[in-house]
Amino acid sequence: MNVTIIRFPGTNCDLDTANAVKKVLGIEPKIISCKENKIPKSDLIIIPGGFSYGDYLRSGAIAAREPIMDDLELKGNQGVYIIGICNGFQILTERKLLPGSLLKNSSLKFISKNVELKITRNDTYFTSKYQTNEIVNIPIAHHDGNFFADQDTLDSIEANNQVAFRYLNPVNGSLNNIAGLYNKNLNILGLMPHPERAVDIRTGTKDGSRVFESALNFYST
Amino acid sequence: MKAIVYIRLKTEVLDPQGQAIESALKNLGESTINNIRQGKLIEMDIEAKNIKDAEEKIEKITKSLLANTVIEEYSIEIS
Amino acid sequence: MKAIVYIRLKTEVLDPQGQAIESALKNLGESTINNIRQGKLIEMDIEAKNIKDAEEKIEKITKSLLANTVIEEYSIEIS
Amino acid sequence: MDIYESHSINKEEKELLLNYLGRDPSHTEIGIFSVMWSEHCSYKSSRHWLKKLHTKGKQVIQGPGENAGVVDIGDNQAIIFKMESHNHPSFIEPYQGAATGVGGIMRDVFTMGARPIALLNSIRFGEFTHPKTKFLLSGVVAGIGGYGNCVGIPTIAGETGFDSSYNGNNLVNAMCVGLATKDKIFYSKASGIGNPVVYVGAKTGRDGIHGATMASGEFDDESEKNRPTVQVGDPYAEKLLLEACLELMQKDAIISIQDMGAAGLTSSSVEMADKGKVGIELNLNNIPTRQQNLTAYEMMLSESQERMLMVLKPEKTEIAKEVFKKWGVDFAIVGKITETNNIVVSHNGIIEADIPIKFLTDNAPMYKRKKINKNKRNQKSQPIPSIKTKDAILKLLNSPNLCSKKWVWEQYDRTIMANTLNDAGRDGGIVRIENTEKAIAMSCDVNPRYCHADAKIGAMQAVAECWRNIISMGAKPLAITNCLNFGNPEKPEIMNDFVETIEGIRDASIVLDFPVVSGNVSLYNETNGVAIKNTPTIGGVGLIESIGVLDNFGPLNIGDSIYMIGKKGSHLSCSSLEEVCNGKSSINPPEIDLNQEKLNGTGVLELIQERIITSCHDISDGGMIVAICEMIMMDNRGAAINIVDDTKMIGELFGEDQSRYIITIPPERESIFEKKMKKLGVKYELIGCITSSQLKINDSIVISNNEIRDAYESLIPSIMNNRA
Ligand SMILES: Nc1ncnc2c1ncn2[C@@H]1O[C@H](COP(=O)(O)OP(=O)(O)O)[C@@H](O)[C@H]1O
Ligand SMILES: [Mg+2]
Repeated sequence: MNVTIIRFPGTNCDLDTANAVKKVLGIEPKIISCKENKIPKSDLIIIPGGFSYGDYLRSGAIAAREPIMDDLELKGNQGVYIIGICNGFQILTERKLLPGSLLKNSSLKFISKNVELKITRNDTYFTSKYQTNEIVNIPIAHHDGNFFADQDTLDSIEANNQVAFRYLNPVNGSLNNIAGLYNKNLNILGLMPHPERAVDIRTGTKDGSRVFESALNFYST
Repeated sequence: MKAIVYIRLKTEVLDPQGQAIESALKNLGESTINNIRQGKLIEMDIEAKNIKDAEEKIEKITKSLLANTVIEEYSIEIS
Repeated sequence: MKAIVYIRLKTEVLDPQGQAIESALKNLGESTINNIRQGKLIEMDIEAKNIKDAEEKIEKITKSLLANTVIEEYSIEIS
Repeated sequence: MDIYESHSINKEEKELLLNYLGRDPSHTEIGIFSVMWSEHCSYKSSRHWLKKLHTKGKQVIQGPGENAGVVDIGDNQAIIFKMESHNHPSFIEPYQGAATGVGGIMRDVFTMGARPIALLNSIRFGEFTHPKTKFLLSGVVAGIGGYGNCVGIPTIAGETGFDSSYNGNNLVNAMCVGLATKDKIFYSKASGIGNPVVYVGAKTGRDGIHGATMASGEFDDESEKNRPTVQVGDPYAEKLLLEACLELMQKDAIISIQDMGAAGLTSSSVEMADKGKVGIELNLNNIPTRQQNLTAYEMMLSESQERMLMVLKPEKTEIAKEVFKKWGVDFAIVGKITETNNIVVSHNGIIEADIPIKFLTDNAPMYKRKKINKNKRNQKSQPIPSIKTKDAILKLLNSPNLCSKKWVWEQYDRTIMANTLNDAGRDGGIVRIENTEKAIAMSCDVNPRYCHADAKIGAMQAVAECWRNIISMGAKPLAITNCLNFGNPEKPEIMNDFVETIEGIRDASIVLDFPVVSGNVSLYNETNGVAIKNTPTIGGVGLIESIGVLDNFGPLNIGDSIYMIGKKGSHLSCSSLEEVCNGKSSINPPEIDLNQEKLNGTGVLELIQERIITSCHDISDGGMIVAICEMIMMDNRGAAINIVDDTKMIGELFGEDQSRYIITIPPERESIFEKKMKKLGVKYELIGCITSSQLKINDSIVISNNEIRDAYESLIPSIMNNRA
């Protein structure tokens, strides 16, 4: 399985994500710079967390307009699997590969803590190793994770069953407690929590591993 | 030429910053101020043949980068 | 009445946001735009007897809360 | 006011300067002298005394004098760390002041070749009720988080305190800890005549050219707004600078490297040249600038952030340039190393400054200021008002200094890098070293109440508390950094306290083998003649050789016995109880026996390493009962405590006697434990056991978990959420 991680200037979870992939899947992912023209052939592409371009203007806005994102969009449309974590999620919404937008947390403060999440469905590429309705514990660390979409968009997200994770309790003002989201085709996932920081019980929780294991599971079967 | 782009959250988008300012003012005893909303302004120098040309250019970069039209609306001023 | 407070960083204060936007535009091939600076605007409804009264009130809350006069300057518009 | 005075150069210093030069200095030269001879750069009041610190040990690779201290952690790895104050800037502009404080200390660490792995901070504000406190607290916390979170370094521990003495001077002390390869450490000593001097990082603007060092007749024509004294931090630029520097450090191109901190280009170039006993020549026309028409004076004094100066191997300049280009960071050759022993600055073809370096460094003024020992001790302790024990416990937990600081640390990214092993709210922070079994434990500590009462004892206690916190996490304490925050050193009683503080730190670090490897001094923390309480913040690091020992260590198990290590509590004067109940505290802190401290701590560490005990917490502010409450709240458990002699209850619960810990042990290991403690000669006492919920003392006092939690957690949110 080929995993590619895209690094933008200001990305800071690239190494953590690579380590998690290595630890959980035993696969050496490829980290590429957003200045490359093309994304190598990949089974899974990850846009990791961080502050791409300082998160200036709006989180993820500048990164979403990088030329490499044309190739990502193309691959996304072809069905390649893509995960955007935290800033990666913001980049994907700014690129409109996922609906809605991530506003400032309603507290207006950065929030760093472990949160409980509910797995909405386990029939996707990213969640087959979880149970539907299972509650898991994964850290968040963001300033702009307050999911917003207009009513029509929100209705269609719900109607299409595109919500991947919901916060069990409200944390940042997200509509419908949305913590993670699929595109309509279910090959693109964006999520605010950091599964790559939850792959070793010594750091508090291992509940994030299964995002990666699910992907591998799908690949090998 | 100078250009300013004013960017505001769409009315239906909640503005927690505006709300926070409003409640801070209420705490300070200021109750005659309401409906506070916070937006951005982006100023720049632009080289262009004429105002129209400049306007077009600014419109283009605003749509493609400066504003996120899912949540924001904008207006442009050139001088 | 409606009031808008425009808040800008003082000219010589570093504006990392403006810089980042400028270099993003350069990367997108837009080289005729320079000296980008980002500021804020805060809009509100205000009840006041007259414009002067409103202006005084806004000035007061701007100084005490809305603007950080150590690094920012502001202007007020009432309509 | 003449130009010297306006640059804070006093009459004697002016004479000295003129004598050295034998001519009138240029304006730029006056600027250079003023910053290099400032307290901040020259340590003129403290230099003499700092030499007395204990700085040696077999773990020490580099003590004070470099950008940061370096300790050995085996396997060709080293930990590089330092703490620095940014008090004044954060009082003027809390967000940016705190943010740039974090940025500055990070550069001190990565300039030596270390990748930062953790941040800590010690922050202090005025009374809770003071009108500025909320504003300062929220700005400082957002600024610390805003910078560290963006660069991507976890902020894992610290302390937050409140006291009226900080009403006019809040403190922001930031600490950074980095990991380096032992044989790839970079120093600031310049060498190689003719080698290029290279500037990298953000462009230079007029930031931070301080009013006090510049106001003068000829400069008044520029308007005030052109001279922002506040630097704005750009953590994004820092992240790129960090990655670019670390990448270049792999390429054997750097001879010496130094961040531009206080006094920017001036102090970095002077220090590099001074260390190498060489001269340096700068051509300011090559400095990347943000604005046009910066004068030589402005460029030399600018404190724009996110910049570094390096001396490179000439043949590697192109390689270096490529690295910085790749990361989008400015790179400019701005001068060269010379054999003159002078700093020579030219701009537009004019020599703006030409000064023998030693005049700015070794020969800078140094004062052995007058000190008077005003013995404040031995005031009678005040009677503790009669208050029900239960109310006292809840009142303490709900007091500004002892309450939960969750509101603060939830704004700091603590999990980035995915190596943080314990969550905030414990004794300090622990991060694992990637790809090893090792971990580093860290803590920052000081109790200004004790330091105010007795500078020397307070300083010893600060070192000891830090040591204890590191032990409580299962780590072997290695070394410390410090930030000595004091009032005006020209006041003899403050100078006296400063000197006693140094003696206290020295004594404690000798006995505990906990040497000082870096630090910082911040004086003149005074407003309208009111000085802050002495605040010598101590930041320590310790090593956990094998994280396996922590596997069943930490969370409380129901049924485990609770023991106290050390002697029974009784010392109530100068305690939190006194302060919280009486509104003030007496000037009589608990004594500390450093040898006892060492014995108890070493014993506890063995208990953890041999996996005999299941959890540990040190006893500090608030005494034994506060420590127990903190432990049970963390894991949502209860405790049943027995105090045999009811009449001694208050002293045992709230006494702040030193060198003590609370530990828990499964009953079946009690006998091994007791045998071990007897053999070591460590005092201990069984005080109760862990239960499923509520705190019970002698069956007569019962406090529910909700009451405890509410008291502990509600205070800061209730005040802070009440604002924009
Ligand atoms: N400014 C801060 N930054 C990070 N963590 C903090 C801060 N203030 C307090 N904490 C955390 O809160 C906990 C309690 O702090 P404190 O009472 O000072 O601990 P102790 O008395 O054990 O040294 C510790 O885990 C500490 O790291
Ligand atoms: Mg402690």
